[in-house]
Amino acid sequence: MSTNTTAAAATGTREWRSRFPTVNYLNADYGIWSWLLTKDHKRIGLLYLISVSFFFAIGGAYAGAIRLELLTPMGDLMQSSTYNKVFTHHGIMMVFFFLIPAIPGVLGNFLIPLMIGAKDMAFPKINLLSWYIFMAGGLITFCALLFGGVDTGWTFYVPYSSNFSNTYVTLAGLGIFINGFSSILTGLNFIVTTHTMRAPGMTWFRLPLFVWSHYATALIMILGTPVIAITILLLALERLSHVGIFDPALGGDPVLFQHMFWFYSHPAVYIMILPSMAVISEVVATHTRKPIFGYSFVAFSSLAIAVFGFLVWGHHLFVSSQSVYAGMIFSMISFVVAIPSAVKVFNWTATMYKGSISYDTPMLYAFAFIGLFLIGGMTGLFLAALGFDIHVHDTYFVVAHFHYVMVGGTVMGYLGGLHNWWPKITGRMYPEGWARFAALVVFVGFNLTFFPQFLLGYMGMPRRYHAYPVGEPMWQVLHVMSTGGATVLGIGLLIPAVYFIWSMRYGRFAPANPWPGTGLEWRTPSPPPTENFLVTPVVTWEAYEYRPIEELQTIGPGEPDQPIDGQHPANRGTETEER
Amino acid sequence: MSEHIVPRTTYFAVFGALLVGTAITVAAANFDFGRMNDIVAMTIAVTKMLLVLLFFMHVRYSSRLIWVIVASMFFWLLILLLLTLTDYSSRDWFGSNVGGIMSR
Amino acid sequence: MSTHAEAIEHGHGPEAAHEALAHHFDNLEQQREAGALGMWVFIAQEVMFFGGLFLAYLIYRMKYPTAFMAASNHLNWKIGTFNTAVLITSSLTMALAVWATQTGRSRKTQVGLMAATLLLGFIFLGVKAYEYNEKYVDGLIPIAGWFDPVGHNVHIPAGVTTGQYQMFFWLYFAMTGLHALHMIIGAGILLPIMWMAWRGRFSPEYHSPVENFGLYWHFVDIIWIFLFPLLYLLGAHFGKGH
Amino acid sequence: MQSIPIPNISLPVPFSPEQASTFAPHVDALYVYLVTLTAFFTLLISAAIIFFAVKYRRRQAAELPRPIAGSMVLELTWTIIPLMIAMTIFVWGASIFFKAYRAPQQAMEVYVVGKQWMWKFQHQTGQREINELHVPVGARVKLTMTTEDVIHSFYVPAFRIKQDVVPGRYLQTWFEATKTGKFYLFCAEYCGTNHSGMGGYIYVMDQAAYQQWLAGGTGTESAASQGQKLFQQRGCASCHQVEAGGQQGLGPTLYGIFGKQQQIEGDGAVTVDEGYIRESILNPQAKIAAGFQNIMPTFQGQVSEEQVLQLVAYIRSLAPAGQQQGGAAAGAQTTSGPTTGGVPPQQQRSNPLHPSDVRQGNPAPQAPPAGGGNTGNANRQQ
Repeated sequence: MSTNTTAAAATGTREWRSRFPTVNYLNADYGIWSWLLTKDHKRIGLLYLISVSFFFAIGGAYAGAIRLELLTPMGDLMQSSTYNKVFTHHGIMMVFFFLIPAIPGVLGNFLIPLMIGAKDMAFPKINLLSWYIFMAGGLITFCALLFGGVDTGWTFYVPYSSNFSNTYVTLAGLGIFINGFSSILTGLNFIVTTHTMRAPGMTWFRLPLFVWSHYATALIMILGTPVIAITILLLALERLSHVGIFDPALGGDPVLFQHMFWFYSHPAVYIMILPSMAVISEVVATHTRKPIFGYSFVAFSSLAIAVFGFLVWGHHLFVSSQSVYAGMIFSMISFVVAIPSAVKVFNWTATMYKGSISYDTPMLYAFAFIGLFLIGGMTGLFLAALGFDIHVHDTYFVVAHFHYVMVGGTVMGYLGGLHNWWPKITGRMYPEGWARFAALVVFVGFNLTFFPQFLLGYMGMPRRYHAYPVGEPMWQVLHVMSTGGATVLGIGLLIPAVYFIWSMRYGRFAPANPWPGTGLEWRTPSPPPTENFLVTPVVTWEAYEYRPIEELQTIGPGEPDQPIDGQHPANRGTETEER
Repeated sequence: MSEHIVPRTTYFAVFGALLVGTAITVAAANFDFGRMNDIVAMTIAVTKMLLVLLFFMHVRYSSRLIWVIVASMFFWLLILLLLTLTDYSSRDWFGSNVGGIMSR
Repeated sequence: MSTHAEAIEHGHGPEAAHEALAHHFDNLEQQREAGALGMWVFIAQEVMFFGGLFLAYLIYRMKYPTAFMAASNHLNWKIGTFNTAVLITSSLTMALAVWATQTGRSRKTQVGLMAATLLLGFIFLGVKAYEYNEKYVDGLIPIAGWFDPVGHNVHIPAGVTTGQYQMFFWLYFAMTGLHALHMIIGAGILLPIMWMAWRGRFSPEYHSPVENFGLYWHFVDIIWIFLFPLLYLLGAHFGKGH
Repeated sequence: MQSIPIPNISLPVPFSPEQASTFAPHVDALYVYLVTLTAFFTLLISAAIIFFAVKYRRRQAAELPRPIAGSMVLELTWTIIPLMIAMTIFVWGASIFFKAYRAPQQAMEVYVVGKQWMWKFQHQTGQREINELHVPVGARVKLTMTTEDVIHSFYVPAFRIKQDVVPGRYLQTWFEATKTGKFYLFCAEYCGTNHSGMGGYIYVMDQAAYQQWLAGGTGTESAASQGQKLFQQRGCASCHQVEAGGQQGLGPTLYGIFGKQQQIEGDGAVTVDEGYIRESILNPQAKIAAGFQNIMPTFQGQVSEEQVLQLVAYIRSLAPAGQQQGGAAAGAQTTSGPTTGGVPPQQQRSNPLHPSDVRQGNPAPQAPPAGGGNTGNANRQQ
């Protein structure tokens, strides 16, 4: 219509406002305090988005430093004490302040009330409190890093962390301890919300699988996090009183710390991956227009992962002097816990059969997730095999394995989810072409970074090494490949950061249901009004029940979406500016 | 679901039982039952806990969901304790030294 | 468990306008249920939090049974019994306070019962402080450089190392200290609830804060029910044999 | 477990370290199995996804596929088959693990002490080494390990063995080298500043070269005789009898005590093994032999972990010939004599990782010049 951007935007806005209620959660209130004191789960989700992005950037910068150092075997970029801090900071930032809160904090907070048809979380104030606790924990830890850092590794193994390290272990531990309560409160809110706030007709088996997965995540947060909290508290007390229950001088056993640490930290891996599986279930259903194959199996596999995930922590202790028999028990259950994950992968694949598969960016990330998570999961079986683990324990094989799960799984799911719900969150479309390109770059960069590390690990390169033997040229070749891949991956991650920010101002306006999806979140305007739905929704359909688009009701006033007109959703927005 | 109001007499009865339980556990501690010491003490403590849970905390009158939560917290606590014990109790089984000797 | 569906059946009625009803709930029943469920989930979290300490206790107790028995003998079981009775009584008064709000008794009764709970809680903490001081006098504070029972004429029997002794007291202070911290936090929460009760906020329709605080207080009581035999009574018969 | 034949593969596997121990072919065989499985499933799923993505791509914007709810048969199939495959991996992995952890009765014993940031070795024959270990090919070598400070992990990729060492405990691992050569030794558990520098080499030598190497040390004493000296110096002999049939002193007679059951005060009995001896030296009050007073002072802080191991070796040697536990199969005799050339290990730098980073430090105080060991240039930073 108009060629002038501003005018076009204005026209678009006007047209958009004519179709949808003018007030949404983003423009309901203005000013910094309307954000910092908000009790709206959607705004809290955005607060999390900003803060986890910040911590992710810091963690990513440390990762870059690690990769640069390992370009050469000599350890000549930084001193070993610096390097030790760098990998510790990378781990702490990524694990505690990105991977654990990312999807639950951002997408879980934003979507769960929308998906179940509630006005908000059950405890909006506690929800806000959990963000403040998260920020307090994050900033305290960040201060510890700024003041001089921590060099214990993110695992804080005693007695190094208690009696030997003279870095800021207590302060960083305090930050992580505080952050734990954020996780607990988030989990508490998810559980209570899912139980008590569902809309009329929203039975358990009509819930989107996203909610099931987050429910399972919340179980782990509630039952696991307190154990690491007490463990870190005991470690801090041991540092303060110079003596403690893990101290061999009193007859204490350092391995007890490892038990208590991994009791949380292994299930924590499922805190990181289950929400990502939640996203993938939604994305696969939406972008194949089919109900998830074997809904109840996928739903219960989440709960099975949450329960069995608590029984396997000892597989981190196979060479730690744990009893051989305990090792056998933990090993066997570790193989069992792999099965629910495998069931999910098979079901997602089966969902695509005879589907209507789109190549939109969220689906590209779902493809990437399934493939990479499969490799990550299968190499987990390698590590759960007792005799094999003796060789690869604490080597780059482990590093590659958990990056395939954490980056290939969690980060891919997070990016896929962000793209999938970006139109809902901001009311704007992201640029599809750039997004597909970035997804490809991320995929290539990721594999180039982490696949060589499997080979390095099997060849015997231990993890957390600042330098490696000069007499092994192949090791350096693989490290150089890995660093090259990390560069590509870093660029691939910067592209979405740029276009997401760009799209908030310049992106095309998104319709209520761009893909289209069947969940309740797609039946309210984009962005949603403050209390989510203009009238309380009554659910009369099953999960993922695809119908012709005309039959998809929108909740409350406002027209249903336009019929699909053969255009790509990104071009289907109401804003019609020519670019 | 309307809430159940527990009569005052129940509270007093439970209170009495808790005091008696305390007296018994103190009395029992002065006798040496050998390996049974802990079992006796823990049985009494668990009984007292159940009284508090069921009556003071109204679990007896609560929904099934609350029962599930109470059951699962004990289940998870047992996972933590028992699976860790599998390590500590079987360290000496495999040969005399391998897998670790505790000393000091 | 009620969902919105039932909520709608129950009707919004006059109670929907209750001043204590938050905007995002349909009715007080849903709100009460969410609150109670939240408290129980929180208690589950607390169980695991203390669970870590109980685990450490269990492991070292199994490894050093004699040392733990001997060290336990330095705790005064009479004081411990007294404190147990105090805490159980405070649980009773709290249960009665919940009952008083449920049945709509006068605010004097409500506040009186809560004040009794608070007072008993402070008595417990006072006794605890006295015990801690006793340990200080005997050089049993398990901090490096402070722990010196031998220098304070505390007899350590054969077959026990001072390290193992120190381990017991480390766990004793960690467990009872964390328990006491929960009581102090509880007292801090009880005060505003008493204020609300004094203002007449609670009624048979709305008394969630009292009820949920009651759950918390009873939970703290349960922790003590376990700490008492594990820490105080462990060595009661041990002293007699020697 | 031992009755199950554990598959092995002796062909070189790409991207793997040399196979230099009896475990290595077993681990590699499992590796090949696992890689095959992973490749199969990854290709299967990827092929399915690509095939579906192409065949069922969205052709019309409004198309609406027929919903498929699921299939119990398929669900059970892809639950049970992967579970069975996973169990094969479990059994296979566990059988290798058992083999690796069942230390042989007859083996050459070496004591290992980890310390920030070096590995100290002590042969039964007295040779001491830092960051280097010389062993004969084809002999079973049992390592009894501990650490003076934090947790370390003894890792030899070519042998496919790894064992954490934990302060306050003795842990054991063993290997049988199948190839002569020089193999990396790493510390695999993060242990502080110079973690990546805490490594060295295992030299596997044929019998002749090994005997030459053993003879190469000057003035080496067996661990037991070093322990005997310590025993005298520390005045242990004033309370503990060390000869058969002598009169009981204030402490238990140590002759022939190793490996026996010892009644202790209170209830029960303990086996007198390395751990119990160590505990009795460092924490004598912990388990007092029945019938004795609690009068022995602690030697905590007065003897190093290495010296404790020497005392252990001495007490083990106090038994009628032929009954000594374990027995050093290879080269049990005390060797001393002039240097006869042979392998000149002094030329080998102990730190393979970053020659540029080697700092000249003081000689390790507890490591006098011993046979073949690198002594002075240990990469010490304290």
